[in-house]
Amino acid sequence: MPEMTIAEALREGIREEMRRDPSVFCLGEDIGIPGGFGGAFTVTLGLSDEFGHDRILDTPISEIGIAGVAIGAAMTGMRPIADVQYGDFLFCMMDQLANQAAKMTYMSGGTVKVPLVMRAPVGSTRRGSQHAQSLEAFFTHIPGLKVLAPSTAYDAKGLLKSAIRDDNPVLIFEHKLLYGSKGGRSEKGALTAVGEVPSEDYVVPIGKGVVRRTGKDVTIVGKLLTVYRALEAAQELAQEGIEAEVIDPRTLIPLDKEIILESVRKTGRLVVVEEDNITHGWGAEIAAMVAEEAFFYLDAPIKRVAAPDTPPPFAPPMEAFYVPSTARVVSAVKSLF
Amino acid sequence: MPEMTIAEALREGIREEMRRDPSVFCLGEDIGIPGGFGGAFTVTLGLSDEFGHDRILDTPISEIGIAGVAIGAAMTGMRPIADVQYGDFLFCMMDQLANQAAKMTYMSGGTVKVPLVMRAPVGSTRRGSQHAQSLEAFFTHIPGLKVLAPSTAYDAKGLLKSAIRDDNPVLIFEHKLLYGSKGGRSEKGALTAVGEVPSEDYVVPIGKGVVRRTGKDVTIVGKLLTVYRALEAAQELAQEGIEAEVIDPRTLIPLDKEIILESVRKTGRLVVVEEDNITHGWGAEIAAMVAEEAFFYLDAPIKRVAAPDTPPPFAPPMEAFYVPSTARVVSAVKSLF
Amino acid sequence: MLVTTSIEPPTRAELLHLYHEMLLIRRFEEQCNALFLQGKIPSTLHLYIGQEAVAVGVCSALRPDDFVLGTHRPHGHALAKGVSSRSIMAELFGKVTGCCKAKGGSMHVGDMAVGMFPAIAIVGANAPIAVGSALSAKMRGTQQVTIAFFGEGGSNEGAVHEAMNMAAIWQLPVLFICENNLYGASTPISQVVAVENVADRAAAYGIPGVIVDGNDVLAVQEATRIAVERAREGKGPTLLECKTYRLCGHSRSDACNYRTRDEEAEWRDKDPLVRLSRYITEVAQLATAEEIAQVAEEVEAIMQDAINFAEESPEPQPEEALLHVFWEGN
Amino acid sequence: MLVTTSIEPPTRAELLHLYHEMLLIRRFEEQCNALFLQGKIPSTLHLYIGQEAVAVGVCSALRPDDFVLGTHRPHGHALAKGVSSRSIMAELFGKVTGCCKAKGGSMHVGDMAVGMFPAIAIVGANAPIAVGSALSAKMRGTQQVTIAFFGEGGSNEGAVHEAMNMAAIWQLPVLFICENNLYGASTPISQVVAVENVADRAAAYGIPGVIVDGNDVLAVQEATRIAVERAREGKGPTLLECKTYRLCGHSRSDACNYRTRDEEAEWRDKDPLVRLSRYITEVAQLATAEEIAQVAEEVEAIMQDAINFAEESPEPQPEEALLHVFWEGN
Ligand SMILES: Cc1ncc(C[n+]2csc(CCOP(=O)(O)OP(=O)(O)O)c2C)c(N)n1
Ligand SMILES: Cc1ncc(C[n+]2csc(CCOP(=O)(O)OP(=O)(O)O)c2C)c(N)n1
Ligand SMILES: [Mg+2]
Ligand SMILES: [Mg+2]
Repeated sequence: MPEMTIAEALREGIREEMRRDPSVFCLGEDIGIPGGFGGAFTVTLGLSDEFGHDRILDTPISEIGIAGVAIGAAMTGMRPIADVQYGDFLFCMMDQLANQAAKMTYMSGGTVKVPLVMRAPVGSTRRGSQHAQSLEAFFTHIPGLKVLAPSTAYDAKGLLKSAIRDDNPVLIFEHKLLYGSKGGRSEKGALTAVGEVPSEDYVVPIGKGVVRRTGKDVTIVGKLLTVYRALEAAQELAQEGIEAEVIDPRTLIPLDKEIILESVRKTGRLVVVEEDNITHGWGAEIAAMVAEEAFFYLDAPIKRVAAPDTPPPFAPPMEAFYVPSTARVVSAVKSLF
Repeated sequence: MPEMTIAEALREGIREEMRRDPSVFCLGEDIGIPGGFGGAFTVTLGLSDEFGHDRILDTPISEIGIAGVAIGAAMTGMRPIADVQYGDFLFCMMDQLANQAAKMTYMSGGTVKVPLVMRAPVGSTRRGSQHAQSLEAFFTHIPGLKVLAPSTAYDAKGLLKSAIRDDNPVLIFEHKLLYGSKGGRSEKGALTAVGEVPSEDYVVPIGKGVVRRTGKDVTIVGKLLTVYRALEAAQELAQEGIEAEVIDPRTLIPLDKEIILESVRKTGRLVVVEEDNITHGWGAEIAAMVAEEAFFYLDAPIKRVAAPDTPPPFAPPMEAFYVPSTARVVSAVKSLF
Repeated sequence: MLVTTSIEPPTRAELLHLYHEMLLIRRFEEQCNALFLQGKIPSTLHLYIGQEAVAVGVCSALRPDDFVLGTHRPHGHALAKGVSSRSIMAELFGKVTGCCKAKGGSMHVGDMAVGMFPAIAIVGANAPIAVGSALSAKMRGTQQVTIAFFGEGGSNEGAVHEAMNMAAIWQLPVLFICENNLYGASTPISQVVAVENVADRAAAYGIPGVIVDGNDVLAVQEATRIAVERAREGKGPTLLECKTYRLCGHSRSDACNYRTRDEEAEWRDKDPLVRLSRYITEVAQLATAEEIAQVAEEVEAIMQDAINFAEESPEPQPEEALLHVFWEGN
Repeated sequence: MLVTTSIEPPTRAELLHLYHEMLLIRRFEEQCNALFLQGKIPSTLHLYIGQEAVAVGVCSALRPDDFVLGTHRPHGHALAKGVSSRSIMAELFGKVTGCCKAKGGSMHVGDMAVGMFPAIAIVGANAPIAVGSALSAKMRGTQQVTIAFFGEGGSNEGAVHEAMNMAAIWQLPVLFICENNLYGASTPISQVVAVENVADRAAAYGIPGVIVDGNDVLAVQEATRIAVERAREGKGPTLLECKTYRLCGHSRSDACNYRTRDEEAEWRDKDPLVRLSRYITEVAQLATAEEIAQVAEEVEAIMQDAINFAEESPEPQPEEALLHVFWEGN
């Protein structure tokens, strides 16, 4: 099986789906210009060579327009994959996503569908407050959207393919430090999430989480980059005799609640790790869900490890303080024993 | 002391602050046109007679512009009170609120301030999906914003005055069914939250919750309309011998955690009631916070009563199903015993 | 560019059809108002009275498979595009037989089976979606045209700007129909637009900006035909401004005290229905007053049927609120 | 309307000052590039090389208490408005002495003490904020003018449309300066704007749309002066399009393969610094080549000082991340 970075895996996923289905196309800023960037993180690099500029459609800097165009095309027989250069810009198209895309099927009494995909990079990477946010929690709270967060190359391709074939609006959050983009677009502090990716057609089903490491003492739930932080923490903890189970939900909406509950029923302890601000973050729902549905299995308070309630700061020492570290995960786990 | 509706109390609060401080002004759509509406729910009705159209400034239908103008004015010596006709339209100005207003003080290293107020009506009132949402959870997750949710006339005026005098961006969510607006703007199913409101100057401090009813058996936390649902439920429960303590945080950010924790430490049981969609809603944070900070005091799972994960439906029977009822609060509480 | 009625005169059948369509909208809206006051329509309402010539003029120049995107004031758009009066009325009543199964309500009526998108109540937000629909038609090679209606107030939304620009650079088959009824809620256009005509904004995108008397259904139809032809030929979008007036309140129980009774009277004299019936009977002399009255009777029958249908249809079960958050198939 | 250099010739002191300002920006950006490659600047960078005549031309026509709002490419705007090179460089280094205490970074440099808003990296989002600043100046009666810079790419944002319309209807003292450098990241203007000039869009708002050679600092200054005068007199906003070119990549390590080397060479011949120094020494003959070199030395000293300052300044403590989420006083 070929090894790929996440950027490559996404690119191959788009390529295969575009070959398979003529209604699939991409749109976004700087995604297909010859000599250009192939999107902010190279995901669409080279695709316009094969598919031309009608199907790898470069847009003006008009985020409301990009989202609206994707919705209108999706409602009339196409399957757009829209690209936003940084997740932070989703706020510019929030009305289109929250009030239009997410509600259209519902408001029409189920008579129309909106099969669109929106891809958005998240994560703090020394670019300051407006190019760094993790926005998952804003979108997991909008009924009508599906929300994915792949952390491996295999999942990235498989989930993207599921998203393209899904008849609903699907947001995919991708972490800048996991892309493995090369050259000018390589990122300081990046992890190389290179992995084996089948060349034959496969999908990863939406709504299924995965246990990344088994353990009996504590459950750690992470997503995107924090899956890796959780795994590093688990290794350290193992040396002190604490066996952590690490769960990667992969799909945030719909959530595989059962995989989390099953683990907590076994371990009796839960730590949720995410890069976003702690208060009213994504982790709050995981904690609240478990506090309701597995309360009697819990042996300790539920801990969340997340960014403090500040915008992402620029300078590296402050940014490192902001983004949850492996050490913080370790100490949160230990505080439960 | 005069009795007032919330709409009247807000109007008097604006009037007093505009008299006191010439830098305070209002802007929004249809807020001051003679013969017009005085905003979607009459809050600014008549104010342009006293303050003129420069200080009660009618804007084009341009939500990005309204928010941006408020920010720019706030950063240069004014204290704008911006009005959005329905909270749902906040999504149209989300970038200005989330990326600009909330982050400006931080990104500038604390060298600039953004003393603006944004008022937004929420709640489901037979207008369909795009005029009905409760958006608090989107904004309580944005560091740099303060978020208020007054449920009485006294608090509405007192908190509004605090907000106007605050040097940070403050969002005030107001519930359509609590305004008590009269005439053409009266709402089906409205509660009349008429209350005594002092004529002399007073403020309600930001960050202080209030116990609306004391009880020893269970803590119910509500906000806006659901404070009243909680109180109704408490009355019913009392007849069955369950004494509920009802807490109205009034300020969502910063949250008066201690008032909630103190109550839960006493009662050992928590139910959170809100009108928004349950998953990743505002209640999730309250539950998660208690599951971490008062875990060992809890005698039962934490329950949330909220809307299901659907957009707000139009038809009255479905809307009534969507909006949490008193009966649902009662049965959630009972399930804990 | 000012469009006047084309030289080629419309036939009697065409004229009576246009009158029928316009009267249906008028009567539908008048009935809505009455039914609202009787407490039978639980929804808020933005009525289309006075603007009938716009929706009917535009939609009568379209193919059935063309698309229309309406606004918060969409009953007229929907009826003109062929959504059944039964299913709209049932929707307003909150009945399961409604075109949106009672989930949408007044501001979201639509029926994709006849090319009417669910209407969008966020002012301006339908424009970029219309552009996407037009892009899709171009990609699929169907020559379908898409219409985005919006008000002069809506023309100040950023979404409309982004949409017009994208349509222009890609030369898409979309028409931006601005219904300039002089007010956005209570706000007069003079206070919020600094140019004389909304159509002047076409200059920002290099597309035609056309102004038409929006109370003259034949003029609207003709202007639309020209723009539609351009669009189908791949020559791109048009911004068509229809000057009109709302002969009713902005929404339910609006006393319209922000405008004068004189101004209203002036516009009542330009009532598009009166004008069309006069044109038919007096100018073209293609039908008699009795024949016009005959149309009114037909319309009345349709209306009564729609109301009966709505009244007799069942309400949804409360738990139906849980359905259709995601696509569940046809 | 095309503005050419005014008849009244600038003085020697003025010219040398303009040259000094422009060279400072040029050298600042060149040094940034080098320091980035050396790993001393941790930030991403959008450099202003080639566009110096715009920021300096505009800002030299302002009062110190006027306001400027920059973009994602703000070093030039900030330096021209008088933010100290020390505090900008320290900010880029991520040091506490930075103008944003190392919280902002390259894309948010600013200093309200000299009228420079923290720069805004969301394309187009600064325009409505600039309108608010102008409204505030009008309300406070200060006659301050506010400048919003944005690119030709940014002119397609809805935020810019809403802002220009609001400024127009309220006749506010704000200048919309479009730096048309032909590309938005990799995207050429011809692909995203259907009109010849961004200035043509002024027609949508009934405000003056002015085009100027953005590589001619004197022309930019003159055009700005005219617009500023209008604004201070209460006659409202101007859209001023400065035709220019970025003589560097869009952001760090952009090989610019989306444009031709020929095109770049053409524009290098129009380098605004070379043009100004030629004008000073050859046309106006107000200073010698040696005197120009003298300015360069001064600039070098300032640069070295700024770099030293940044290098020697302390990094923030990690926990300082927690400060300044809310206003903590002066
Ligand atoms: C984004 C947004 N802002 C505000 C509103 C509230 N609103 C509904 S209709 C309306 C006036 C619209 O005016 P115009 O576009 O001229 O259309 P008209 O009502 O005259 O048909 C307003 C302000 C809305 N629905 N959406
Ligand atoms: C809302 C938003 N969309 C996209 C971007 C990413 N982005 C940063 S700069 C840029 C190009 C801007 O082009 P232009 O406005 O012409 O300014 P220039 O870079 O040429 O100075 C883009 C797309 C952004 N920062 N903000
Ligand atoms: Mg109007
Ligand atoms: Mg540019």
